Amino acid sequence: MRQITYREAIREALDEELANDKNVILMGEEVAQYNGAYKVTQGLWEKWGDSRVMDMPISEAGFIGMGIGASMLGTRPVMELMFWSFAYVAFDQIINNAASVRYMSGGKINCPIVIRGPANGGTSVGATHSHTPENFIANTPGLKVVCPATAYDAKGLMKSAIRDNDPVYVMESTVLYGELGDVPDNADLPNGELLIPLGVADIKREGTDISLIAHGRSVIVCLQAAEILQNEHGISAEVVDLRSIRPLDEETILESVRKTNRAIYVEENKPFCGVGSQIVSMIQEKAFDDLDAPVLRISAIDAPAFYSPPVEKMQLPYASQVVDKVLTICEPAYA
Amino acid sequence: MRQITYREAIREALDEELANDKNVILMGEEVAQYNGAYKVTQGLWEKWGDSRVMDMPISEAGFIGMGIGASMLGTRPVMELMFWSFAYVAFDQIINNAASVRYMSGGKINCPIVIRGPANGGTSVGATHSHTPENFIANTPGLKVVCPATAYDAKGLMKSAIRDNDPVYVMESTVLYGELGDVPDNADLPNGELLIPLGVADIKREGTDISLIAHGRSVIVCLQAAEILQNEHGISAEVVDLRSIRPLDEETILESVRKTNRAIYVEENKPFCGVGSQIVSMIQEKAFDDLDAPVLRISAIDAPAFYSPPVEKMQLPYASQVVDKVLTICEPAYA
Amino acid sequence: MSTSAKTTPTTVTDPTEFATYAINAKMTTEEKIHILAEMVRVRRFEEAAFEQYQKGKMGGFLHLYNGQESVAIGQISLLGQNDHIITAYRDHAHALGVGMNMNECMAELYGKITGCSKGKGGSMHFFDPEKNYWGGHGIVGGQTPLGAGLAFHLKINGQKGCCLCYLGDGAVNQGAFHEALNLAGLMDLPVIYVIENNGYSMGTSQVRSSAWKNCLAYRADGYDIVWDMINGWDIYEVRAKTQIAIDRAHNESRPTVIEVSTYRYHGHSVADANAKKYRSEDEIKRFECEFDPIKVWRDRLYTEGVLTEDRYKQIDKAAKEEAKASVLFADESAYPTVEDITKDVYWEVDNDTIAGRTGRHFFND
Amino acid sequence: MSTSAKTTPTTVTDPTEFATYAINAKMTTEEKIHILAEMVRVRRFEEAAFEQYQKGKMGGFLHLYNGQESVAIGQISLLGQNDHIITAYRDHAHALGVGMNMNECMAELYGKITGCSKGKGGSMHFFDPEKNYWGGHGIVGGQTPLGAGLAFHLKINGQKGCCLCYLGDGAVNQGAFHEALNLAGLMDLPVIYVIENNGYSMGTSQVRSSAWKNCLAYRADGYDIVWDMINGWDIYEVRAKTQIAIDRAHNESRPTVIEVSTYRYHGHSVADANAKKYRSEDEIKRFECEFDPIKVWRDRLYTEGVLTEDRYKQIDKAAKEEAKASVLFADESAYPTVEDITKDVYWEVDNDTIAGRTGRHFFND
Ligand SMILES: Cc1ncc(C[n+]2csc(CCOP(=O)(O)OP(=O)(O)O)c2C)c(N)n1
Ligand SMILES: Cc1ncc(C[n+]2csc(CCOP(=O)(O)OP(=O)(O)O)c2C)c(N)n1
Ligand SMILES: [Mg+2]
Ligand SMILES: [Mg+2]
Repeated sequence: MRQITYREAIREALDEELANDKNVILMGEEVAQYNGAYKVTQGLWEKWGDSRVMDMPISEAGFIGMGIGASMLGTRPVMELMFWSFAYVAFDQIINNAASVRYMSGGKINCPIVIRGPANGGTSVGATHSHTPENFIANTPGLKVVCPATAYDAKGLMKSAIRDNDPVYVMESTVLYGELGDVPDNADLPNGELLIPLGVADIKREGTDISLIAHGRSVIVCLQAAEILQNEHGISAEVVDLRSIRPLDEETILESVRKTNRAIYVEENKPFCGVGSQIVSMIQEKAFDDLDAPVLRISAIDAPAFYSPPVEKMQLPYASQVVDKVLTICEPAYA
Repeated sequence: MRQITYREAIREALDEELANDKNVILMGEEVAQYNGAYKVTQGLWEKWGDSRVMDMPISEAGFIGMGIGASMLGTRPVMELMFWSFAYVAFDQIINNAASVRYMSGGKINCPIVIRGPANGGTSVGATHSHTPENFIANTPGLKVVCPATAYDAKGLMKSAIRDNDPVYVMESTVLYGELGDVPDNADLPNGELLIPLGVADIKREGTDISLIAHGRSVIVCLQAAEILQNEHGISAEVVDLRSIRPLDEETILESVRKTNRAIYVEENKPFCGVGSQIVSMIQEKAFDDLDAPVLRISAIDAPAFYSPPVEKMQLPYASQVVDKVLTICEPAYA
Repeated sequence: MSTSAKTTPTTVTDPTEFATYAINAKMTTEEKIHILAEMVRVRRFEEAAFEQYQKGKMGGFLHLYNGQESVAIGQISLLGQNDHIITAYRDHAHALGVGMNMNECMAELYGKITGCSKGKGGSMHFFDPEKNYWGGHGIVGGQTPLGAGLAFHLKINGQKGCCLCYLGDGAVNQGAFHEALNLAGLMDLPVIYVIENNGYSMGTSQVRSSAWKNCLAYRADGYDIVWDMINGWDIYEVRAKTQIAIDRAHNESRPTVIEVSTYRYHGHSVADANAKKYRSEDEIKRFECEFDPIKVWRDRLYTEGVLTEDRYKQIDKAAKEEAKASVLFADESAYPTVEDITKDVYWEVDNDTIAGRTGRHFFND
Repeated sequence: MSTSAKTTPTTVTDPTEFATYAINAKMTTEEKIHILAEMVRVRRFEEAAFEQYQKGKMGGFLHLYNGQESVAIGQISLLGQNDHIITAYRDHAHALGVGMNMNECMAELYGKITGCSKGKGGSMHFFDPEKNYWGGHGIVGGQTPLGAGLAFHLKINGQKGCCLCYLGDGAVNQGAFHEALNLAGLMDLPVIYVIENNGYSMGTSQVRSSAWKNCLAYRADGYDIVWDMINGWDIYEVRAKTQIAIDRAHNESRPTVIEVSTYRYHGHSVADANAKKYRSEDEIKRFECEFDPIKVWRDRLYTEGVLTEDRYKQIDKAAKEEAKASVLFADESAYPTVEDITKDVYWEVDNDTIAGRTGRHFFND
């Protein structure tokens, strides 16, 4: 299959949706003439022009609020946050206006917006620039949140997010932007395009002994760990990628756990009330009798993000850490 | 013992700490001349004057950021958010500056601030005014969060919060402000004052059959439920009040669960990644073999806060709901 | 106008002069009387709401508009098909002004399912998008970027229209407003920010909450946005000066910031126990006597000879009856049910689409 | 000054005139040379950092100050014991200017434990509170309320001092800045906001990011705050006009907003691949040739006859050596360890107090 980067996959999704619906516009800091701080939107301003791809001043509350307001009349803005960390200066617009306006109007208004951008650590940009607010967003009824881990998912989920009539917040990863992945040509697809529904998890690797459940870049870490577990310990790990955190595919998670009877959640989120806490608490409630061991978690080490490159690497989940954790609850086939 | 309201208890704490340390100042919208939107600060401006109790414009990011800046030089601002819901317009200051400045400076700076105000639903003020962000705050390393459920705790925790050298965010409840509780006169206390350390949970009622764990007003709901469970079903429920969410007293929680072997978390937080999810996931991990049933949760019904008074009451945890949930995992002694 | 503010009107405000502006000169008698009737409707609605609130029929807050009627009603009288409005939580007058009926508004205050927001919004959150009314917003200043967004939609779709976005004198100190001003100035948005300056944000007078020069609207100057001041009690002035801003929006796609001097008689909300503490009884009286917008307009129509006392009584009676009927309607309406709680959260779920049925959207249990 | 901005200086900027201002007239030769030396130190440090960054010795961003040296160095030369400074992420010059040594700064860029923030902050987060330097802040505009807070502390403690709070031309569009301006104006805070206008926020020129009249600093007028513009490449002008603001802060406890025209030679950060796309090579060259602050000042000191070429070479050599030594120091320093991750989060934990030992503070496992 054709291979493109995660970055290109998102760009294709944006480009196709700009073509698909004239109400779709892209907005954000440096997304147009500069081609995007992380080059996700490269070439789109040139192709679509000022009326569809717009640079914004450094006023996240202002332009996101503006996008929300415009969406109430039918515009479908796809708004880039250069980093999701900057969401906090716009948090009232993001958490209050976008999430509540439909509800408080008794369903008279809807808010078909997308906010997208990277939400990850691991690039040594320090505490204020390394937030992963997927748990805050997913806590908020009215919002949807999606965290693609591969180019394929990034494209398919982004397109669905843009077509969705509710606010969908897509959290990407600067660490993944350059990663290649299989993404079919539209010509090779039965429907001529790649759409992945929100709310469907994906088994990224099948296994029988333990479920490694994750979202975002941690999925990649789990896949690496699964490889080591298989090769070095004879443990067959299943890797479940949530892809979409809200809506959530609980069934796929539970099915996996019912099969493996053991699970670990892996995430870059901070531990206290991170996404993992929700998934773990759900699993123990709904698969209590299927569990042979407590469901464990690996999250970022619980401190603001460390700048120092080699130390920050250790602050976030890594494969051998996952392997070690698995070994605390799984019998290795060979040791 | 002397009975005062939760509101008065907080006021006493503020008053005593204003007396105790001249660096302590109160800031907020309407806290001075108006006596506070909820009258918590009544009389304090009259007593302490403009230099200690200060009204602020409707600029939460501005004045909270100002308080953080002043705290770096040694001022100890106690800042009122008229509602914690308004934290979102100041979220960058609250989550980034206050939580990270110590870390990013390698420990050279500290930030001894308190932000306090009500964080609760149940008063029919609609979705934008009914947020309970204790999970967001507790997710954030560098911050501390406290949710008192009684007048006694409110006073003792508030005083400790103000003396603490880290940012402590105190979440009160407008519903509890008028509730009376036993609060000793300082004269009757061995040390002459009431200080409750952060990070110590409180068994509000002892029991043997199930642990009802909660924070904030839900503690009161659990106490009501425990009474019904005892009287009508012969079930002895232990009620564990976290009081402080971060730092957290895990030992007291685990001890209770090891005794009762069953637990339910009750909270006004929304369910997805609410505080309950963290506690439940912690319990199943650390007391896995002690559990006779999955640890369950009761949270607010998962939607923005409903305005309509009678409906909103049903959106938040209530005693009979807790009772019903308990009965799904406990055998009643008599039915 | 408010005693506590240093503001002075920018122009000599001779009402007879404003009466000669085209937009006013061409008014028919019925149009003039309609404006009066609308103001009276608002007043009677608020009074009825106040009464029922005192009886415990409502929850939460109730922010009344009494004293400010000429602002919303005068301005709304100018709006056309592509003109939109959005405001803060003191939103009943704007709702009634755009043509919402008292029943749905009163029922909303009661939290009934027949309310304009199905009981989900309450006093602060009235909406009627079909009438170009986008709420009713509770977070101070939070609606100001939304207003820019409504204007932005008009602009990028080539519609000749504008958005009137209201905010209070206290709200000017929210950062979001300034971000919105910069966007409006930079992107040439047809938005009109109307600062309803009633002299106080809760218990805080303008001098205690804001630093300013000339007036609050003058902050717009820093963004190269045209600004103006209006004596809000005078319908002719409100209409004349607002029309200039509307024309600017329609014809030049340029924003305006208008500061309207006005006054609220009630406390910040009905529960404001201090309503008479932070300002004198005299001050309130003076406004009620000299600047009550309904009286001022009624008397002008008397003077102009287009209104009779009988007609006024009729108008007043009709408004009272409409208000009374709305109380009855609200009293008799049903409350929403627990099942309604998870409706109106997600469009896709409400519309039972495939997306709405895929994955879990709600997380209790 | 920047070609893309409509701004024009507020006064005729005859440098000889600014030289006669008391604060400049009384400068000793050594003081003048010290300023030059500091600017050269900054330039050489940035160059060394750039070189090491290219070699992959650092992570994340590196925002260089080349071209802007006269702003931080000129202003810091005026500060006394109770004067504080705080800035954004382009913070190396301010750090060196207050007297931090290159070793701790370079080591911080490397993420070494010997760095000024123990490797936790990186390029954007230098701090030295003992030298009244409060960072180094990465969120655009986020430092502006903190700056008001430093000034607020001085004020309520009766200390005669001020806070210089820096921000960029793009940062003026963050709401927090406006909230801070209102607080500063309302509460009479001795804070000086210095807009370092280098014409661009990343790839966006001033005309594309801001709506304004006269200049960006003029927005202060709406808050009744005195504002001024400075040609930033001229040390005499920087000092003369900044001193007026400092005096205002010290003597009247009133804020000032100063806009300084300046220019950055490098891209937004070192990783800015477009650095030469959104502005012409010619534009960059012109600034380097005509307005380079080091050259301008050096040549002035030549003209004044207080500096010899030899002395300049000596200064330059010393700066280069200091920079080189700092690279060595950073290279040889150790990285922090995993155990360091949970240090410096809570004061109470770090100081092993009872509060720090009560309850769980960290939640892995
Ligand atoms: C961000 C935020 N902060 C505080 C409040 C509480 N609050 C509601 S209304 C109000 C006063 C607003 O005054 P003003 O803008 O003058 O409008 P008015 O009430 O006079 O119409 C305050 C402080 C809020 N709703 N939102
Ligand atoms: C709230 C926020 N939004 C966006 C960014 C990303 N960002 C960092 S610097 C910058 C440009 C700032 O330009 P300016 O204020 O002119 O300062 P300069 O870089 O020119 O010194 C942007 C957009 C950020 N750090 N914080
Ligand atoms: Mg007001
Ligand atoms: Mg700049």
